[in-house]
Amino acid sequence: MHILYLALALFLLLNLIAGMYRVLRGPTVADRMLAAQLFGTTSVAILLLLAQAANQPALLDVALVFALLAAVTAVAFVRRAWPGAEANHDPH
Amino acid sequence: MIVNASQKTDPSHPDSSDRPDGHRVTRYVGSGALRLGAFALVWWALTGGAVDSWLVGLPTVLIATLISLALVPPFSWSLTGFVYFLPFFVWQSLRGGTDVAWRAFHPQIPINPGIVKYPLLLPPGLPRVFLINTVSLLPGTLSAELEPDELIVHALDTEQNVLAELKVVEQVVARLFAISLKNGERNRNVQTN
Amino acid sequence: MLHWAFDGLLGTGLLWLAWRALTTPDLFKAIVLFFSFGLLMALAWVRLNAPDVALAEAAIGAGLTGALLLAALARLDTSNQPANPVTGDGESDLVDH
Amino acid sequence: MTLINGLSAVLLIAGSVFFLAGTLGLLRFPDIYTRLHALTKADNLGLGLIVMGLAAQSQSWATVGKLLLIWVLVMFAAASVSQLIAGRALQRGIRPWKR
Repeated sequence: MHILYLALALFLLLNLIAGMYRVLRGPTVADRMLAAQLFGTTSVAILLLLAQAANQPALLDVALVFALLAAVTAVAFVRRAWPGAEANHDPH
Repeated sequence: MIVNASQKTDPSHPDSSDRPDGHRVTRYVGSGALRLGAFALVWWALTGGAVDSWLVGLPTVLIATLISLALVPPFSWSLTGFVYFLPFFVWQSLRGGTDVAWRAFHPQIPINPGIVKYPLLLPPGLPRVFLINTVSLLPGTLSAELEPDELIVHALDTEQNVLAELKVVEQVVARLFAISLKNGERNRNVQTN
Repeated sequence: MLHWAFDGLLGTGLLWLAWRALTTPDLFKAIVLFFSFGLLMALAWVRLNAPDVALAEAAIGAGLTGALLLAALARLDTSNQPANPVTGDGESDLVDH
Repeated sequence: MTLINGLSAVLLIAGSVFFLAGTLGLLRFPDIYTRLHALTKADNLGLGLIVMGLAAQSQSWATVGKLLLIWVLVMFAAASVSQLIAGRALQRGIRPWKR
């Protein structure tokens, strides 16, 4: 099982690095942000696998923080760095 | 303690009318107790059941309950609706995941995306927010924007019957929040006719 | 063996990301690269058996600094446009235009 | 025990396949809306399967609770964030890709 956890963690890390292509190529800023969001989810999964492989439950807390902060960054992006077009405000 | 809490977060004074206010207090107490239990469960999971942690945990859970009551006032929901919703949601997200994965793996990328407008029957507020988040996780649909009376959905495959699926989802969410949509539908028809 | 592969990939990725984040001319791209760098760095701390440092890196390095940099970038953009003077209240200024 | 191990291994591998699908979708799909589809659905399902695979192995109920909490948080964050991004993209007039 140990080998499986590590192999899957490696596989997910490869996924993450492949997704880096979208950060570099864009084309829109939202695409880059989206890729960063994907990294957040993928690293949560990697952390869960590493926590199980190393038998370190403390890593689950790190995963929890990852899950929370990916959302914070994305909201900061939409509210601050990517404002709506003219004469548009939030419909909420 | 809980009764105090509900009175504190209650914005109106108890001098208006007697019966609705008493009703409101029981609502606050009931949902406060429920949320207290839920937050206690979360704290227990976070700390791994350590006994000492409750010294900090008890006040934290209480404050979290008070804040949640202040931010989201009690709403009606039904247990059977919830029991019905969970397997529906799990099954649909399984379908949604496999659907999008199949399209991503397919050499030709068989997608036919487009914007679909769905006339909403659900009342505004929490049920709609919940519907939006649910729709985004379901097969082939992604809620994009909420207009006053309709939901703008991006569909991955417009050839599928997206509207019918959305109708089912809306019914399930309505059942979760103990709302009957038939009523709303009739009202709507009266308005549009 | 798998450990070596994982760590090697992580280290190479970190160096590459750091290089790209420093050299890219597009500020927004640089911020996203920095954000990804923070995520990978936290993973590296985990691999170094320091989950507490990883926690701090995830919270401060990846999360908060990323959000702050995005906010800073937004202010830079508005101050570049002479029509929209910075009023001090960045949020309403940005969202309602 | 071996049965649980096998089940958990299957769940973990299936989860990783969905992560691969999410990455492929991110790289191959033509516009931001379709990429959001891949991101929210495939990744959440992948994480869910991995969470379940690990929960089947875990020793204590508290760990299971924490795993589920992480999943629910990620799912909620992904759903709201995708809605925010899609809504803002529509507002800014980014046209959805048509076949």
